[in-house]
Amino acid sequence: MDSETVVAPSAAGAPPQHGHVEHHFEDASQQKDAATVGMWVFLVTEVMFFGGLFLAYFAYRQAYPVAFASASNNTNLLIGAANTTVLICSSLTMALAVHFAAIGKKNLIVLFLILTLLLGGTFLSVKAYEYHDKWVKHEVPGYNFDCRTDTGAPCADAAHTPLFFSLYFGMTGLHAMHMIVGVGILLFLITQARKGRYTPAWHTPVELFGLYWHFVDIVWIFLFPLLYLIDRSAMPK
Amino acid sequence: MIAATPPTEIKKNFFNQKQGLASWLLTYDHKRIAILYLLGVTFFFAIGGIFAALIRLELATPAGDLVDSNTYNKFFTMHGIIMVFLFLIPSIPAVFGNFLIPLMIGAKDVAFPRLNLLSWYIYMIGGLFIITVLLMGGVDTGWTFYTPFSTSYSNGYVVAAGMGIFIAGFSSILTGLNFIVTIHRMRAPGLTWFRLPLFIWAHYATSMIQVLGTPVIAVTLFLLVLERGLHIGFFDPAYGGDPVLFQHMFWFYSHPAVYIMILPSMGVVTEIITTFSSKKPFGYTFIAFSSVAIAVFGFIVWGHHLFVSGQSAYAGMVFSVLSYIVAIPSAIKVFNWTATMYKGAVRLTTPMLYALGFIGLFTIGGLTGLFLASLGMDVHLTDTYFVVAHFHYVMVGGAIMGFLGGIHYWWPKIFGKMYNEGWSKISAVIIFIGFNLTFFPQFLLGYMGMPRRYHVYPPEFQVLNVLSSAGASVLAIGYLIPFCYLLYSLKYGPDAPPNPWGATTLEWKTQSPPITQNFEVTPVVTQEAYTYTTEEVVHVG
Amino acid sequence: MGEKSFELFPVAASSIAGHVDALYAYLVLVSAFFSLLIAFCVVFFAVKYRRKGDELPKPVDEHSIGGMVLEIVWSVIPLGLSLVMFAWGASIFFTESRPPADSLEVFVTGKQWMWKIQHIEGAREINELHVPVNRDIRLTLTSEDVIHDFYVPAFRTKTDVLPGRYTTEWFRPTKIGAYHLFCAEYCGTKHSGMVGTVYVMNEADYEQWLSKGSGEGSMAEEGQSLFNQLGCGTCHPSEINKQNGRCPNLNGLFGTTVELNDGTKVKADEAYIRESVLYPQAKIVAGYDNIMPTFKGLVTEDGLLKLVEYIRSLGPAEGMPSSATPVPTQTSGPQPPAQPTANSRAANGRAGAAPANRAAPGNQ
Amino acid sequence: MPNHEKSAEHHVVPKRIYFGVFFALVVLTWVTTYVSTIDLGRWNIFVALAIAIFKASLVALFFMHVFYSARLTKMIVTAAIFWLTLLLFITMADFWTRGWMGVPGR
Repeated sequence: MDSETVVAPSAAGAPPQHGHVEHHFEDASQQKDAATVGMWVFLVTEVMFFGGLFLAYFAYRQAYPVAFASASNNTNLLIGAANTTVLICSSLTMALAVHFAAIGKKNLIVLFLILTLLLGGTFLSVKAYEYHDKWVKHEVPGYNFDCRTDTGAPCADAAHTPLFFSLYFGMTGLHAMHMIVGVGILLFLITQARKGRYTPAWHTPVELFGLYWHFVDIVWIFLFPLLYLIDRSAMPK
Repeated sequence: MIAATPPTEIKKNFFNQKQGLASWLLTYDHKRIAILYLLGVTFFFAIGGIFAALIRLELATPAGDLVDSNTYNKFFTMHGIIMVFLFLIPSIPAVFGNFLIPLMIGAKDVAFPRLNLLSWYIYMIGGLFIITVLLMGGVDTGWTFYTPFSTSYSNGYVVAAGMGIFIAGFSSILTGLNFIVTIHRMRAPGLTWFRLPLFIWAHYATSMIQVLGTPVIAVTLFLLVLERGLHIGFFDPAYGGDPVLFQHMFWFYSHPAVYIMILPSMGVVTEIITTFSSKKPFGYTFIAFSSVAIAVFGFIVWGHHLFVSGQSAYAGMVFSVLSYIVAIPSAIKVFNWTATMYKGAVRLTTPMLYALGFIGLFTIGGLTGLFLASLGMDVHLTDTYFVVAHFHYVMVGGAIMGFLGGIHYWWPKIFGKMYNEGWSKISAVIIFIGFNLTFFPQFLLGYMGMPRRYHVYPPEFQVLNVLSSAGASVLAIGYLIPFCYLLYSLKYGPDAPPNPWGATTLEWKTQSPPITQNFEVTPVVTQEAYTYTTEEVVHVG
Repeated sequence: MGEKSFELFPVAASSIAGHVDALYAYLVLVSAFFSLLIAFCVVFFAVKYRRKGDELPKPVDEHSIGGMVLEIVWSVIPLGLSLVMFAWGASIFFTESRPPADSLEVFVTGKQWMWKIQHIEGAREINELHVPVNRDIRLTLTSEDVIHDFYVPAFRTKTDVLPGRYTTEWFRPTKIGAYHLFCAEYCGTKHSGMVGTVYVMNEADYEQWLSKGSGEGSMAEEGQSLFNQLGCGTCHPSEINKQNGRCPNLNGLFGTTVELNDGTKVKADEAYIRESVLYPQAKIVAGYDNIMPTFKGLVTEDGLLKLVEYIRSLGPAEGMPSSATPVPTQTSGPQPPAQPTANSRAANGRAGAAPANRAAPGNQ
Repeated sequence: MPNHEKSAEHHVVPKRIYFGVFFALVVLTWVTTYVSTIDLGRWNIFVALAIAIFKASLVALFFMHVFYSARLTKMIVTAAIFWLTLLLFITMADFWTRGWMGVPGR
């Protein structure tokens, strides 16, 4: 179902024999260039994939601003902001892992990949807590859905709030699935890095995975304001 | 009629360099993967064709006397899904693109051979889903899956069909990604962008659409499946969801998808016309850039499918004028092909017949598109048989004529055998006549007002429908003949020389069929494409 | 329509049909010209420049035969011709999009697989639409389930019928007769059975048909009784200009601009009334509290149209004067509608004539 | 193979740039969170999106090295943004202009 499951082989995919140039490439530089361009083109498809969801979000927000504002108020601002920070930290550790791969510090690659893994895991755990919270509060569309404010009153324009929560789960769910795939690839990279497979001359998998991880971060950078922040203040209290 | 090289000892080629089923199913060779795709698309074309035959059979009479309405609806839905997603979209890119792009750019393979094989498996898994749906009882939404019918009212296997298309979509994305990287990074020394064959330009443009558009249909179907499977609402009017939003998202991909089908075909036709006119294509840069222009403009016209659907009238106006702008690059191509023949040395071989047939049918298909882009006209014509006729002229008259032209043009290169020119010319003519007989009456039906997807229709439409059904049977015969003589040629056909047509592109500079590595020595390109010299002249046609 | 078994061109029976046919003629001419031009060139070149022997053609210098000029010519001429198509089509479309002010109102509800039609005076029909000739007819359409499309080929017009929304279609029939009505948007199993007949009658026949009509009262009257039945009047004051402080006064509302409590303004049109009944919290009028309960599930689409019509009848004078249209008052009683003059196919799906449709207004 | 233009992939970005970007991202996250509690009326969404776009640009340019990358990479990124804009804006043009005509459904 998720696109990465399909493409993971390419992400992790560069040559199995490390630094070896495959038969159909002229040289290592061509091989690395091809892998990098391939990864970027793949990220373009990801942009368009999430683009469809963003489109649905904007269209319905335009149509039902009251419902979106009131439903958005039911998300936990503090948790959202904290989790955003966690993800930004993981982006930093990932960038540093790539950095140390490029200058050949084996132990530091492993360290920062593990840190990235832990931060990603933290993000996912918090997300799971939020989902559970929504389930308990009957905020899952289609399953005893009932949007209520903190005071127990029905949300404003409650009839249209399922659209917001459908999009909330659709967007964050797809994002989380990308994270889960990322965590899987991270585990693989860590075992490889421990064996010292990545050298300044050849560390394409780490580099390409970094692109993927940062992309997932960028998606969240947009999801956070759209789902948690917008029109929070505009709600009549 | 063929001055083939005298038979010598069996040469090494990509067929015989490795043997056994496993060597095929685990191959990373782009040429073998192309042949795997050829088997796949031919299989699905046959299935889709059977449904087409059943549809035309039912419509021979105004009453619903062959099957009931529910079954009929499943027929046209399965016909549409299989033909669009499992035949037309992969057909030329995955078969000829795969086989020829590395050969034409002097590379040993595509950039990501493993990914290429994976694409084929993904395609087959997606196809398997669709076949499963078929065996379980089908789906009745139409290939367009409009909500809320598909999400809340259909009694077919919408989730499984949606999943099948979703999966097959990733095959298309990966193929496009592979080609883009290959064309950017794998060209032979000296092969600059403006020395590339126009086939490559067409495939580059196609790949852009595959990469940029397909993810949007994927996410749209993903939401559709979630809504139907988990009852959470994205498009459901009960929650205030907007069915028109679904249509926007659907057509954002599905309109450019038409160009996924037709652009590669245009690439094939360009190659054929230049070869059989023995002349450089007229306006190389215009043909090249018009491919890219079609790919870009193709993305901003989708709203012309929504003129009567509740879209705002102002949006409709913008989409209408943009639709006319995308017509111009297509017109440029047609004029340039025609001008290529001017003062050429024209040989009416079978591929050339298909290419000329393509020009005729695509011209009609494109011009009738102008009718549908005109707002006031479209209000009357949309959702009628006029639309059905129009897109069959483009997709069958265009894409399939290009596919068949390509088969006949590159058959000697792919399989190293020559086929029977007499039979192939007869079948080309039969297909052309049968096609027009099938689909031209549908233009008239459409203007008369016969809506599409009608199982039962008023009796005054019968005469034209009978004509159309009769044409379909001629067309079916036309499609069956090539099966026979092409298969025959595999065993009994004379061996093909490396360059039977006197063509100039790189794939003809290696043996037929090529060796696994494509070229003994990586070719170095020193001149523009399509420089015809006398040593290339071969006595054929 | 049915007498002839074979025809090649549809009858033109509306004021717009002639314009559409003229545009069609232009498009056919342009297409035929270019198709024949290309076909001629292809065949002519194929014969004239047939390859003889091994001679290769001399390379043609594109510049010497004005390659660039040619490219520009064959880009610009088609572009010009197409922009004419665009402008012509757009002007027809905008005419089709703006119903004339004094149109006769008809309300259409599509459901799988039938058309339910209500006339403003109260007559109701299924899969049939009776209209007078040479009057502008404005349809307001909605669907109870999936997307349908109201298509009358003889009028050259169609519009999608969407669930949860109103769409509009108008035409002015110019020729007396019976014409096909098709559902043009695929809507499920019996899509091809969702057909009917539009009867265009002269004014006298039409009034006679109306007088034999089966309606209880006008749509506005039925809307009013539904309004009272649902208890709307207990809060929304019914006397003009009276305010009770809890609910907005609906007199003189229709067509005006309403200010909402978040400061935005919205026009009180059909869609607004519909939304306010079903989703009262979505738009709250400035100065009022969010106290109205939803009537979703309590009112059918037919009933909603009646409520809308009732509120429209309370509307300001500049609104649609449809309710002021001079039409004879309805006689009540379950009489069959005018005898069909159509052939048997028109009866396809005509499961219940008007009497069968005499459900209680609104809720059922 | 003509295009072995030495892409700047081997360019090693100094660590302080990473830390600077990181610091900016964290600060902006809390700024946008704080701003969301102030009612700016219709500007709420624009401010939030402007900050998000700025943050995303930082990630793309420095963490993802687009700033130091080959022209082709920049073109690909531009194409993604361009097509996303097409999808969002052209579709929204429909939603924005509905009701302009004052005729339901037009």
